[in-house]
Amino acid sequence: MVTQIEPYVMLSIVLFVLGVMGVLLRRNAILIFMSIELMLNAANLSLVAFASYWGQTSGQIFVFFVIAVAAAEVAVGLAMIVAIFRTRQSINVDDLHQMEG
Amino acid sequence: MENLGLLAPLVVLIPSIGAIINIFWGARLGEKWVGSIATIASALTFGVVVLLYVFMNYNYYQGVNVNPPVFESWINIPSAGLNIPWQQRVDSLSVTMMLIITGIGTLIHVYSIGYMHGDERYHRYFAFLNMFLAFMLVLVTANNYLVMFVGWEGVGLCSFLLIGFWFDRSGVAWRNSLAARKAFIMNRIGDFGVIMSMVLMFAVFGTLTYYEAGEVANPTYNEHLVEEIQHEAEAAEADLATGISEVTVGEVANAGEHTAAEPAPAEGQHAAPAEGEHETGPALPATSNDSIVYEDLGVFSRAQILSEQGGDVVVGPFTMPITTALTLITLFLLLGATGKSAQIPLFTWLPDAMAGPTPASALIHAATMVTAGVYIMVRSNVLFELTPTTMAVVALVGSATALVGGFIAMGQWDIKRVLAYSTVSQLGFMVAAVGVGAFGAAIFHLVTHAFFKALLFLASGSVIHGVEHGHHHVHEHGHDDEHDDHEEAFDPQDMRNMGGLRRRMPVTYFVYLIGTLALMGIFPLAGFWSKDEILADAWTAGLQDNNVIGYIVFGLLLVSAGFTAFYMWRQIVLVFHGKPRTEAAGHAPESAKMMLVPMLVLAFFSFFGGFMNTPRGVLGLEKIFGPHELTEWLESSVMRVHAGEFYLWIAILSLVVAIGMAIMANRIYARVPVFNRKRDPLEMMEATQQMWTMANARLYWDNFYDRIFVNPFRRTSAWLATELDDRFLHDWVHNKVLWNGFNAIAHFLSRDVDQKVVDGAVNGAGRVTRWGANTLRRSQSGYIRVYAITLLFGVVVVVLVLLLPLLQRG
Amino acid sequence: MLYIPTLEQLNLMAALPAIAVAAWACVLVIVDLLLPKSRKGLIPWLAVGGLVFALIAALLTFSDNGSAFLGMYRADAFTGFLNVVVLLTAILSILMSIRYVQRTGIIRSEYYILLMFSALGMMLMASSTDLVMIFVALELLSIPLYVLSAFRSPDPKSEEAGLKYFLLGAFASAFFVFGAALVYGATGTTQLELVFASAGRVLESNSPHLFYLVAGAGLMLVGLGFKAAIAPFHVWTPDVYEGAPTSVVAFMSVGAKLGGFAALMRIAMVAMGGVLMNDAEIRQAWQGLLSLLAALTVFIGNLVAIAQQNVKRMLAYSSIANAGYILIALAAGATPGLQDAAVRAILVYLITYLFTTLGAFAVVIVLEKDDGSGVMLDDFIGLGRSRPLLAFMMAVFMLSLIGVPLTAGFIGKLAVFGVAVNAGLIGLVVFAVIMTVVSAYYYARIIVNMYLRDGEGQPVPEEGHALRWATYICFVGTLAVGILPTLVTALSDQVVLATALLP
Amino acid sequence: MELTGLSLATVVLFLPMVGMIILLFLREEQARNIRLVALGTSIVTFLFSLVLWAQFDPNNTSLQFVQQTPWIPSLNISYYVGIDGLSLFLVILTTFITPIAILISWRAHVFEERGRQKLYYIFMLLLEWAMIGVFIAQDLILFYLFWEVTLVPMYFMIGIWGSEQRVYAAVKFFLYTMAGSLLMLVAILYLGLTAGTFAQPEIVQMMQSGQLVLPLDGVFSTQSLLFLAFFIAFAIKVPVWPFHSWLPDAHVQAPTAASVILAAVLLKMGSYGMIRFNLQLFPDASVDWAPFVAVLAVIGIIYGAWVSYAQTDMKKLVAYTSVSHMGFVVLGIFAMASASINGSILQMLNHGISTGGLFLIVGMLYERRHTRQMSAYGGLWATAPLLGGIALVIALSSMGMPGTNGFVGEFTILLGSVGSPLTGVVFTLLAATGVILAAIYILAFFQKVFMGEVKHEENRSLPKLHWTELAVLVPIVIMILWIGLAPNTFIAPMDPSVNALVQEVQPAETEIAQLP
Repeated sequence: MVTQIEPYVMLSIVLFVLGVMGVLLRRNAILIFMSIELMLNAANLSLVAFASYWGQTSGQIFVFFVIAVAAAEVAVGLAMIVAIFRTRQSINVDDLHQMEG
Repeated sequence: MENLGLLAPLVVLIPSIGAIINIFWGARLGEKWVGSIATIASALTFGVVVLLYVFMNYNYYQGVNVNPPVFESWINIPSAGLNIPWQQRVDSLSVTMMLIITGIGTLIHVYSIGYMHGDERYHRYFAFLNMFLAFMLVLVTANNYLVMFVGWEGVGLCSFLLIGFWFDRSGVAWRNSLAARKAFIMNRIGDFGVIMSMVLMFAVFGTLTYYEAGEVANPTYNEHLVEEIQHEAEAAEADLATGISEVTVGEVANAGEHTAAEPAPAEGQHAAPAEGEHETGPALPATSNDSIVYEDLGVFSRAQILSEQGGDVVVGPFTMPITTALTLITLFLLLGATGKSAQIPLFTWLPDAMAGPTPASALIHAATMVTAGVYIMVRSNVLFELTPTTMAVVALVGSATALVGGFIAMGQWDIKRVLAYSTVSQLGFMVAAVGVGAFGAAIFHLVTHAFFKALLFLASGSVIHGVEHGHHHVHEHGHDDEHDDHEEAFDPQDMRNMGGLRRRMPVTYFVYLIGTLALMGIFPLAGFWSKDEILADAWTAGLQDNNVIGYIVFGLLLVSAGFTAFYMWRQIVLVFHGKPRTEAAGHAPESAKMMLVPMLVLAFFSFFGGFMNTPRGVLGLEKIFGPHELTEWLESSVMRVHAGEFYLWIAILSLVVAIGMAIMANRIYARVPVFNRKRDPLEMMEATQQMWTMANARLYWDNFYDRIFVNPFRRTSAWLATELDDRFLHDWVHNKVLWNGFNAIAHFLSRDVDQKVVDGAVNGAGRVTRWGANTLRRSQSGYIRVYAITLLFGVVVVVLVLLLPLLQRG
Repeated sequence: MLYIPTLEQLNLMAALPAIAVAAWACVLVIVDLLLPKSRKGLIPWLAVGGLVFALIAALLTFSDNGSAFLGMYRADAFTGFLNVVVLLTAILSILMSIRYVQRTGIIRSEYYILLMFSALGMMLMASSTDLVMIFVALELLSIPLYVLSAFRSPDPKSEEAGLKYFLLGAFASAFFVFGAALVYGATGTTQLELVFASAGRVLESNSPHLFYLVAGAGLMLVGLGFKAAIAPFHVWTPDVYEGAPTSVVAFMSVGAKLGGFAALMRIAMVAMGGVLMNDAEIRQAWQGLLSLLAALTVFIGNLVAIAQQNVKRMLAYSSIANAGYILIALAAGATPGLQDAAVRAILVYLITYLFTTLGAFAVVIVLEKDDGSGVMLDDFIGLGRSRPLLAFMMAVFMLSLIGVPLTAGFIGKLAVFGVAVNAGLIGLVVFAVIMTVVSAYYYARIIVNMYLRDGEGQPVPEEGHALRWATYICFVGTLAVGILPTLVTALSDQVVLATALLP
Repeated sequence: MELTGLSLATVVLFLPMVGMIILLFLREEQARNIRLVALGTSIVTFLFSLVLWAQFDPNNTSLQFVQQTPWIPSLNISYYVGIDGLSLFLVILTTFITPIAILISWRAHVFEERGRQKLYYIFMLLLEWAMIGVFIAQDLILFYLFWEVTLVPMYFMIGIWGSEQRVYAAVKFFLYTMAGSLLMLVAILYLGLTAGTFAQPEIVQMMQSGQLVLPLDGVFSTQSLLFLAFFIAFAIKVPVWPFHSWLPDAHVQAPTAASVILAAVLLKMGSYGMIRFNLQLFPDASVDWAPFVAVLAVIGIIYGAWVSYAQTDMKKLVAYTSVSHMGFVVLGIFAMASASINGSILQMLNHGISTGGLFLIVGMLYERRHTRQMSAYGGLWATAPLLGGIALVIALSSMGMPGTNGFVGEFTILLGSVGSPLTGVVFTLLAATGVILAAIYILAFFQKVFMGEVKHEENRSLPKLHWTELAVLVPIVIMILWIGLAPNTFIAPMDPSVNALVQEVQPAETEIAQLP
């Protein structure tokens, strides 16, 4: 049982921020997507830690759902990235600015 | 017979019907019918007025209020205490005015049938003329200021319509319609004064009615009336009614026989009504207003009561002494009168108004409408008497106008224009009379002036008519080829184109001469008596009340009288004496009978009209005509009227001045048989040249107005419209600032902020991050990342705002 | 110990509409496989049939009060109302899509099935009372929409829209999850009612729990605000609206917003309710934040819309602006005693928004050419002549968006402004009203083009019956709600969200 | 009417709707039937409104023909209509002007070019419906509803059938009014929610009984702000200077019938609103703001008249005269004396009739010559005597000639304002100069168009007045003379209501100097 929760939270925040920065700085769609996964996992980490802190399972159940949903997202996301790569021969998100204004 | 007063609504109704018939069906009826209908309407009205006059005698000169059988109330706002009925007041003042209006009106109708013959809008002319009568009668019969104002503006409208009657006559169309418009606008300035006067009056007194039912205008008058009636009822038992049906304007004097001081003369017609109706007739009028409560009194009695009490009145947010309020009211009323009666500063419209048909000028712009201002001041005599300040202003305005009008008239070439300025001048006499408190003299002069000025205008119309016909005659016979050249320039009203008409138009000459002499004030014609009374009253005012204004007025009026004689004789000489200066004048025919008869009737009255108010002590004339008949007849309705003194020296002085000036004019103009057609002898003399130029240029009065008022008004108007409203408010404030600014912000936000600023923020934030993460090379921002950082920015804001209170708490 | 709940405990009947949609969507997946190619045209109608069934079920169970799935799913008037709205949206969207997806060549049966799943996600957003459920519902709502946005592949715009939406959506979801984790950490529960109940304890304890709770709520607000297109989380909207197939945009503009706000209301009124009611400072901060976001959203949405030439994009900004108006009511809901009034106002606003926006998009769909062009402002010129009825309906939709009385939009604005005025947010309302005048300008431009500008209208392809009737329904709905608002308020007045929790 | 459970007011309100629905089922090609249905509907509405007048009890100062049924019960908003002396004649004005506007449209040239008659007449009836609604609505929200709805048909009528710059004018009209009215909506919401009801009479009652207190201590206090929110909305509509910028555009660009309705009725909605809402709901704030408003009104009177003199475009000229005339109305309202408010209401009718008439005249000239420039005319009184004569009567009424309607209104306004402690002699004096200025611009107009020589040959053979044109002008002339000569017909029913209003607003402050 976790009694000292703050370190876990700090860690997950650090991971989360790293993920955010990845999203902001990366140009490759796949890497951006991976950064998002990192953010999700940061959340997962804190969920698990909190579940342990409260001595419950609902947090862990949450984590399962997050993982499952992330998998679904991966499926959709990768399919989309592949489709775009087919039309543009690039998965650089900076090339995606056909619409503006 | 005591119910004759109920006929009063007819005097408005009959001419209205005439006007309506002619407006709607006149075009189909043909000249004969149109002229007859209008004239009959006018004559019928005159008949009704005569009946009203009879009624006055039966009613012991006691005024009555008449309500129309239907349609009684006009404006009635109970919660504001405003109740304006369509009520008429039949009393000696209004009956006097009505007699003048309908009497002269009928004559002018007859004259017009001949004068307007062949005009394409014949029916319109007569409709307007009838309409004018209706409105003028509304004006004089009204029993409150507001109904009076209906007539007041109505006659202004008719004046507008008749001045602009030839609004499309080729060549002068614009000038004519401009003159009409000018007249209306000038009058409107006066009307503004009347409106202000009325609203103030209502705010101070709470009513606009002259006299409520049962109220007497002049209590002192009635007191001796009562005694007298009793006295006479005993004395004149055997006398039967005789001469009533013969009563005409000229014999007004006969009906007013009631002065206690004088023994009743033999005829004693006055007794007839008294005798017949005494027992069964109406109870004698109340002899004073004491028993009536304040709320049931008219505006004049209320003014007297309030003014006796003194103290302050509350008008809206202001509190002022009653005299101040009264002064304001009367000054505004004076403004109205100056508009309608063509006084300084609003007189410049009247000369221009001569653009209308001459008979209309005679009726409207000489005899009746222009005297409305004098009428209303006499009607309001109680108010004016209570405010010395206004009285002084009135006197000065009147005498100055008399002087200015007379002066300008000396330098005019246009026959009608001379008469127009003469009218201005004579109206000045009347106004000055009001100013010195000579209300009776003002009305006296109003009446006599109506006779001789109408006569002069009609005669001048006859002259113009003749010259025009002569011109056509010449043109048809085509004497020489030059005619085509000056065809356009020929002006039948220009006195330089006349001369020698005495022989061609003898009747016209005769009546013109009578009119002229009357206007000059030559004994014993009408003008002499009325003008003399004004002068005498002015002198009396100065003498008795130690009022310096009286002397000033006297002096100015005396000079004006001299001017009058000068310009009138100049006109006689230029028009009728000497030899014809143009072929047109040489071929001018005498006018038709239709036109001559009315002139002769007027000539009669111009000659004898003065005897209706003969002063005492002049060759015993008062024994024949009765002394101060008009004044005493007016006494029943005009509280402040009083019989004037007669000063022999003043009469002689004014006669000398008039005759002297006439002789001088004769010397100047008759000595030069055929003078230069373009220039006046005075203009050619060094000494008088400047003066003449001034007079000819009308003292530059119109130019002055153009420069001070008209042009600035136009310019401001244009500036307001184009610069302020259009360029500034419409284009700049609205289109530029609001509209474009709005669009600009939208585009700025859309293109610059939403993209570039966010971009810039991203770049800035990116720079920080890059520095931290040492990833400088990836500086290009892509759009998804722009969006992501915006999102992140939002997250930071959200979390910070939410956590702020917690952080503060520590 | 293994706990297996009985069927009675699951209380499936309470969740009948949602279950019906879910089951029917699964069935359709199979049916789609079995149907021959020539008969695939049946799929949309089958989908509509299922949704209509669910709609009837939702209406019948409207006033039921109960919970299913052990308290994870709550069936109350709130749920019922939103179910009706979602199902109406889905039905209308499908009707609008049928012809459109055929002629633009994006016909694939999955289209309708995805749409149904997304609708299911929206319904669950409204009914979930557990953070886990909300998250799942959120993803169930979003993922089909990501796919649908890119459905016109290989059209680069559509693909770009899909990827943008996907990446940013996932990014936002991550915030939501992290927020949910923090809330869970603060309270030890994911059940919203229990979060509400633990407010007192959290406030009293001098631990960082309050931080977690408040920050978590903020992060969840971000995740849901993204879906609802609240500024500054709106950035994806214009691009996605422009690029995605119009029929999808129509569905998304209403549905996603609705889902986002549904969950937001639950979280704001229920989960955060406890804290807000008990701590004035936090409440002020919360209300201030929501007001700020509302003002920003209304401002950006309306002002930027002016500069748009593309009507889809303009409607995108309009949808942002509308999110702002709803947010005003949500901000007002932070005032004690006004929670339910705010919720009702939002619900009324949502239904007025549904008819108006779907109607406007329906007209855009009619005008859109097969290659996706034909949606610029100038393409509306002359519509009043070439298609008078269509133009008239579009005019009514625009007037409704402006908020002219007798149209639904007025009732919505009235409700929202009313509750905000009641809450004392006068300044915000005045600002929003000024922005409404601004909005009149760009909405009126469409009317101007349709009626007032000279020019011959372009030939407009004949829309199918389904689309026409969908437009009619929206039109009638817009006017009916505008004239007889009781139709809606009778339902919305039954909604009790926050006060139900009070002792 | 009791049998059906509908009050007569409701019947009058919804009659135009009936016509609208019939029109919806007619086809565009049935132009004749469309016109007949529209005219018939409006005439029937007019007749019913006369029944309204006949059954109106002038001594009853409270609302009559009341109908109240809940509309949005959750917010206490109801369909609440009723008529009192303040609104009776505005309803009748609306129903009187609409048939005229419809009839004058029958032969309008613009349809040959732009068509869509059916839509036009539908908008016409919709407009009538909304205008009647504005005048009879007693619920604030209901009032707002009708208020906004009037915008829509007018917007389209200007925008579709207007002149060259119609789009600009239409949008401007729409946005200006919208901008003002939305602030009013906020105020309405605040007031209604504070009071717990949106019914205007109930709110007034609550305030009189002290149940509802709107604090007033300075410009930014509640009541003052509420007053301003309402006032600005109304001021834009009236329009009070300097909010008039939209008016000339809208008038000039609008088709004749729309100009007529705009001038005759739509502007009155603003001044009516000032009486019904500003004065009744915020009496104290009204008193405080009255001098300020009076200044604007007086500026409007002079400014409008002055600017209109410089116009060369006839419609623009008439448009600016509206600014001047409505200045009188506003001055009368905020003088808050019973004479002046009576005068203001009367002047609303007068302005509707006279300015409507002027627009009709201008429209007829435009139909004949297709130009609004005065320089294109001249001397028409000779070539078209009947038109000239009628134009003269209408012009005189517009400049306030006694005997015509214009004078009665202006005079009573001035009469009230001079005795009112809120305005007084100075304001009255300045306002009265409007009388002079009115003569200047109207006569300039009349002279330029109808007098002088005929300069253009086209003007020599102008088509005679068609019977439809005569049929619209004759009622106008009759009304001008009727109100001018017997205004009591109109004052008597409104005076008790006005008096009650004045008593509420300003008890015992306007007194005529009495004997000590």
